[in-house]
Amino acid sequence: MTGLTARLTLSRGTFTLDVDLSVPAGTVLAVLGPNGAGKSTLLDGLVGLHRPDRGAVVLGGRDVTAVPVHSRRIALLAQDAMLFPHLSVLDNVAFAPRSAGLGRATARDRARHWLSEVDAGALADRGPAQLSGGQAQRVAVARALAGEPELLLLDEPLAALDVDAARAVRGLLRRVIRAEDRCTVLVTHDPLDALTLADHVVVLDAGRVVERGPVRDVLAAPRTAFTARIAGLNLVPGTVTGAGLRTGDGQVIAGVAAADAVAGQAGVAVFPPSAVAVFPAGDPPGGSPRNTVAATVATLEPHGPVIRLRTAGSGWAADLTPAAVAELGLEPGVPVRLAVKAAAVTVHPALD
Amino acid sequence: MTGLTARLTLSRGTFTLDVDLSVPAGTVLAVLGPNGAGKSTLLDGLVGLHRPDRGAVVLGGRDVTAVPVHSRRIALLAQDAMLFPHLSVLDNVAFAPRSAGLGRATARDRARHWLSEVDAGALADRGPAQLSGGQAQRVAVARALAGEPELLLLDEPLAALDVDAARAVRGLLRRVIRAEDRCTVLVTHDPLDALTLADHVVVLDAGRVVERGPVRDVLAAPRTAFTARIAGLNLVPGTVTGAGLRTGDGQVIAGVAAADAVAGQAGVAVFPPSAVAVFPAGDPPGGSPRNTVAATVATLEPHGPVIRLRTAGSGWAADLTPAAVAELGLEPGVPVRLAVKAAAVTVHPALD
Amino acid sequence: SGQAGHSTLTVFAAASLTESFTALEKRFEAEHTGVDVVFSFAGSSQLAQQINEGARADVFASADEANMNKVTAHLAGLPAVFATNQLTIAVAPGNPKGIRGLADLARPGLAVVVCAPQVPCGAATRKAAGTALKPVSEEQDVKAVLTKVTAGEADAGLVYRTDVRSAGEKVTGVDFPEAAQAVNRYPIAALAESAQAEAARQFTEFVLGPAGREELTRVGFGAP
Amino acid sequence: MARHDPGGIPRLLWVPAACALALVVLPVVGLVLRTDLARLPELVVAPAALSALELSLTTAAMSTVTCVILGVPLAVVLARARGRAVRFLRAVVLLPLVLPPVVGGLALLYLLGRNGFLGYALDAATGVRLPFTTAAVVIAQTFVAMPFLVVSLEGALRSAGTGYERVAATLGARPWTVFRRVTLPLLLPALGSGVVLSFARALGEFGATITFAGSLQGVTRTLPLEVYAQSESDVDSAVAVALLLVVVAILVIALARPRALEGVR
Amino acid sequence: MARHDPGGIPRLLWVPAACALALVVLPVVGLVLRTDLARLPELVVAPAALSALELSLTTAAMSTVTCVILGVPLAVVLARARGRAVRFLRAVVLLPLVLPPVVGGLALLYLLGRNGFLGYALDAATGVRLPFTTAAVVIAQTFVAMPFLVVSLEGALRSAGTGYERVAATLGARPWTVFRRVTLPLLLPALGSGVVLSFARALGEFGATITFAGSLQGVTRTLPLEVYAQSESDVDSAVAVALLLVVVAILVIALARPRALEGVR
Ligand SMILES: Nc1ncnc2c1ncn2[C@@H]1O[C@H](COP(=O)(O)OP(=O)(O)OP(=O)(O)O)[C@@H](O)[C@H]1O
Ligand SMILES: Nc1ncnc2c1ncn2[C@@H]1O[C@H](COP(=O)(O)OP(=O)(O)OP(=O)(O)O)[C@@H](O)[C@H]1O
Ligand SMILES: [Mg+2]
Ligand SMILES: [Mg+2]
Repeated sequence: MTGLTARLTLSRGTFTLDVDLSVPAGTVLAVLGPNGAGKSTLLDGLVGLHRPDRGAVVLGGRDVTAVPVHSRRIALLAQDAMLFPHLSVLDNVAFAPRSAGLGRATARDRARHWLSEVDAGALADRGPAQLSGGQAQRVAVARALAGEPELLLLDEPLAALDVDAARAVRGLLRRVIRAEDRCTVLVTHDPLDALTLADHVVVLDAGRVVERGPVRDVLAAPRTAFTARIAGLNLVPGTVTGAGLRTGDGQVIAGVAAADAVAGQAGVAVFPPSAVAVFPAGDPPGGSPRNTVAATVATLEPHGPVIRLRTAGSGWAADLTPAAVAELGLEPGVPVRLAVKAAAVTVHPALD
Repeated sequence: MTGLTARLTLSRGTFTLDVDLSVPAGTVLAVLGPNGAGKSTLLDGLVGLHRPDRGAVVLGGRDVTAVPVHSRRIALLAQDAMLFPHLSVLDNVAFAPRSAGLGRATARDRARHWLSEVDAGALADRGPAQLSGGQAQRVAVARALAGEPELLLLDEPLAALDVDAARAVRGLLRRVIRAEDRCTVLVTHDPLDALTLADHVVVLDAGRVVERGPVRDVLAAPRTAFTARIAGLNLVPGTVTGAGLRTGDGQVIAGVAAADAVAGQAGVAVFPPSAVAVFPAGDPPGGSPRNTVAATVATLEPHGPVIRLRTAGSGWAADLTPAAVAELGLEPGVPVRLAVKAAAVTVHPALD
Repeated sequence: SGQAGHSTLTVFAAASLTESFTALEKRFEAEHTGVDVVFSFAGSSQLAQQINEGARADVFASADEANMNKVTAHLAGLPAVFATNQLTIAVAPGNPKGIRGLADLARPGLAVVVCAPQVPCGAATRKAAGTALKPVSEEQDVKAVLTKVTAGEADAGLVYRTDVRSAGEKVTGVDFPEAAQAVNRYPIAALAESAQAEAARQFTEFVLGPAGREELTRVGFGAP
Repeated sequence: MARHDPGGIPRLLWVPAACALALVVLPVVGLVLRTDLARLPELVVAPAALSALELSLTTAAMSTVTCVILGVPLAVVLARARGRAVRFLRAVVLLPLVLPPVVGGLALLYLLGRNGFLGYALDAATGVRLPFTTAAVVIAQTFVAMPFLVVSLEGALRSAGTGYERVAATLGARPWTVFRRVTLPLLLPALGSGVVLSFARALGEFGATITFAGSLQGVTRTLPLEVYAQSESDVDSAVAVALLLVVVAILVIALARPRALEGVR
Repeated sequence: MARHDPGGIPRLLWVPAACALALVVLPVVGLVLRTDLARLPELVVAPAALSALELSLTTAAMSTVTCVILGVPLAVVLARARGRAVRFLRAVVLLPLVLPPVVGGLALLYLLGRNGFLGYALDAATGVRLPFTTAAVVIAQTFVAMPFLVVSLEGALRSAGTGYERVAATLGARPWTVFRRVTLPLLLPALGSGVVLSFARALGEFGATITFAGSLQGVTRTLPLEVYAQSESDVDSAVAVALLLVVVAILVIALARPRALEGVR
């Protein structure tokens, strides 16, 4: 199989990481998990900075477990930017191309390209000490990408970035990490990053995988408390249209397209359960909520301070206050009409 | 005046920071701004790590402009955790109390207290090299707080934290940064942090203040594109109740109380414009949206892919797709009825 | 014999006297109980320098008269010559190169080392051999010359008889007549500042006397 | 920690490293081979050798301590202070490094001898005369050894930068606390090297000592001076004594360089 | 950058720093005061002094280069390699530091002399004889000076840690590239110190040189040897020549230690 397959057992002091995972070529695996779960340790193990006690890392068919770090063709963007203090920003980014044997001029050209991709072209001649935190982070992203590795390991690449920069880098990553023969492992704390960038997700806790699967399945129906706290979104796959998204069975969901969603391509409509209004079955109310759908209450379960209502039919979840549940007399089997404002629905490009 | 008043002009290379600000004792000032705007440089200038070209820093009536860093009673939590590599986690946190002259045992007790406040009590005996990124960040927060300074400067204290840790530290900060005679400057990229932790906000861009004022005013009605992109929330002040919030004029807004909102105390209901549904004026629709209010369209302006509608009467903003605006025939002067689901409204404790 | 109680007699002596004076010390202390003789061995010029800079010494034994003359102001009396030394040619044991005298040293391919003209042994060499020699090295002291010969690095070196004696079987000495023109004289004198004038006088006489003669001869010094 | 070497040491470096090691080790091996090891015990227990050894160890230890007490502050000042004067002083500190030791001893004698301006004052005021005392040995050794400590520490201080010191200041640590609790601990590995360098230099000191302090058995005749004295009569036994010096030095350094000095990370 | 000192240097440190500076500077000042400066020009242009100066500068420069070429790799190996053998080697490198220079010269003679096992082989194979040549001076200086470079670099390498080297490896740099583009540049300040130390030590080298290489004007008589020879006959002129050495050394170091070596941050 091309792509990455890894089985790793390794320990740091009293902490033990025991993980197996596989990332098919051309796909992205998101890694979620609380602080100290072992996400960075996992990346260290994959790139070869930590020697596993047991296990194997197979990349593109090669067993690289015993291969030295520099010949693995794996780039690691660590949590700490660690730009070389003695090299200019440009030469930091040109480092990997140079190491791959490119000439100075070619490598610098390539570095300039990647710098402009992260909107840091103007910083090329600065020293790393002359950058702000977010600027350094962007340069570090460019440096990791410039090596054009087979496997890309990204440890919270969007931390420290402002909204605009985060959006730009997210767009960049979406473009580059799906290269034909590349696979990517992306550590993040933001479920939306997992959703928009990754195909599969594993959730780590205390060094073990506690949940895994296609991103949408895991985020829509989290099975662990941690994932539930950060996720639990309504996700509707379909095809992007000018005004939103058309599902497989022809239903149209009005929504706001994300900047990188292209009409005609696969997409996913995302909206939180808190945005779903519930009405008694019958005529749709004649207001701005453009998406209404008939459904039947399937389950009702407390979810923190609210009640999460799952429906049969649409499969959407809605969060309601206990007062609303009581007033509407909601219980399993009751037919209802669900409504979501188009402005509350974002349509992201889908990954398959 | 007690609290902080500062006027600073300083330069780093080609970058110039020119800022004046004041933070009354007992209050928190949030600093927002894109990467490279000068936020960290501002904190460096306040703490004394950067010599201003011109200007003065007055803290609690003392002019500390010429006072050495260590006697300013200003603690800085920098963007980079920078834990002392040769000291245990406990001794890192005990560093400031020890420097203030406390004995080893007392200082360690205090350090243990602060460590447990950030949920890092179990890490006390570790070395900094044995921490994960988020753990190190939490320890750095504890270290800055343990000095019990007069002015607390926090540079993105919640970056790198997972959801649970972020919530815990946010709660901790809310408790400690409002001490009687302390004032705080908080750099963040998250408007919700500004909202829940700060009284006032300044928005920096390219080294200059481009917007300033009470947090709620700025976030509700941003005047610059940058702030608008990250903010633009509906904020309704009032008193926290069991089921939501009661406004000054007796209106009740149903909502979900945040974990730290206490009934009977001041609070603010927060909901995004995208959660506000617009119906033709008349009877409220009989569904789950528990908050409905009659209003009149005041302005309609494009806001990215959606149209932001501001109303006279309630003052709420609603985001609608152009299709919805057309269908409902909305234009200034048209009476409407606005609805927001209670589950989409969060009630946060207010700061005044 | 010496006074009751203990006193320390400090003797500044040229480094080349190390072996003979150390032997003399035992005999002197046996005869003069209560006197502890301590030596400071260094180059004569260094010792002269130190005396001029206020070193507390009781006796000075120099390897040449020039250095003794530098400290005239500090002497208790006139210096007396107690030993002489003569140059000789040190060669590998058994003299494999068949060196008979100074003339042989000019043979091509022969590595010869001598002392630099600034140091006493070099001055003596100049006096005895003129400038005819083409040495591969002009050493800073005579021991360095000897070392080059014992190490086999040099085929011949001009050193003192005492040096050949102390090297034992590792070198053979070849005497040459011109050496008589450059006899090196060792003067000794008590110092004026001495707190043990009596013991200092006694030690000086001991060195000049039969015991001194015996030990000095044993290591190869000539009579004054 | 089970940290991998990230690829390890370049192969190309092993060749010059091996040459360097050979240059250092082979001569010593040759020396040992040529030494009559059977005579070693006898030479080593000779009272002269023993007393010289003891004196050498004591004085070298004392001067190393002095080097640390005086040299560490000087290194900090040179590395952290600013201005032209400092750049000039940085060069001045190198003086004893280049001064031939004998001349260095002479300089000390001119300064602290009976006729020297400081020595004269000292004598007149307290009756103390430094030259030809054990104190003189320590002074001479400190004079030649301190620059090694200062220069190596200064380089390390400069590489380390001031990041942690700045953090400490923001936590309210006054300069002395910063120095004691941050600068110094982070400097330990470099201080280890510096101490080794200056101890070794002090232990091997010859020229300045013999000039300034003389060569009095039990008072100022350290082991290198004893080696010199021995070499006058018997080179072989001098070599043997020198080897004793080497062995002792290596032992002392190996024992006195605890792991704490080897690195904090 | 207009960075503040975070509080500056603790006052308490100025006192010992000043003492240290006094210890270094005062003797030299005393020396200068006692020197007949009027005679200086005459002594300095003496052909013997000039040729010795030239020889000293050339040989010291050459041996410093050799020290760098051989010593940097050795320091890297000692700092980065693991295992017991390395811990042992770390102590072995200190040998020339403690060996009295004369004995060190003897050791070289025993190894590379006509009868030494390497010298014999060299002679037989190529007809080259090292002793009494300028090459011998360079070897002797390298032997005594290299440990200074190695020890100071090793400490710096250990303080610096391997963080950036690990990053470089993840970017695909093979060990040699890591060494050349990361380890070495980051080591520059420490290398600066190390080069100064070893250059100074080589320039002042006396004992090993005279023992191994001898002393012949223009070939092997370096300035320290010239000073020593002068001091036998005329101390004052010896001191003057020594001062010449000092001035030249300071100049060379000041000029050859570009700002690049002073720090990269
Ligand atoms: N030497 C050690 N001894 C004991 N535990 C260690 C040691 N080194 C690391 N750990 C622990 O290993 C765990 C995994 O750390 P890691 O950096 O992989 O976490 P992470 O998932 O990346 O967390 P974060 O989100 O905070 O970056 C942490 O709990 C950390 O405390
Ligand atoms: N030596 C220098 N020369 C030129 N510009 C510099 C220099 N040092 C810093 N800067 C610039 O100063 C600006 C302010 O940096 P600062 O670290 O204060 O930004 P920030 O607001 O904290 O950003 P971030 O959110 O990324 O942390 C940045 O644009 C940075 O590039
Ligand atoms: Mg991590
Ligand atoms: Mg910043």
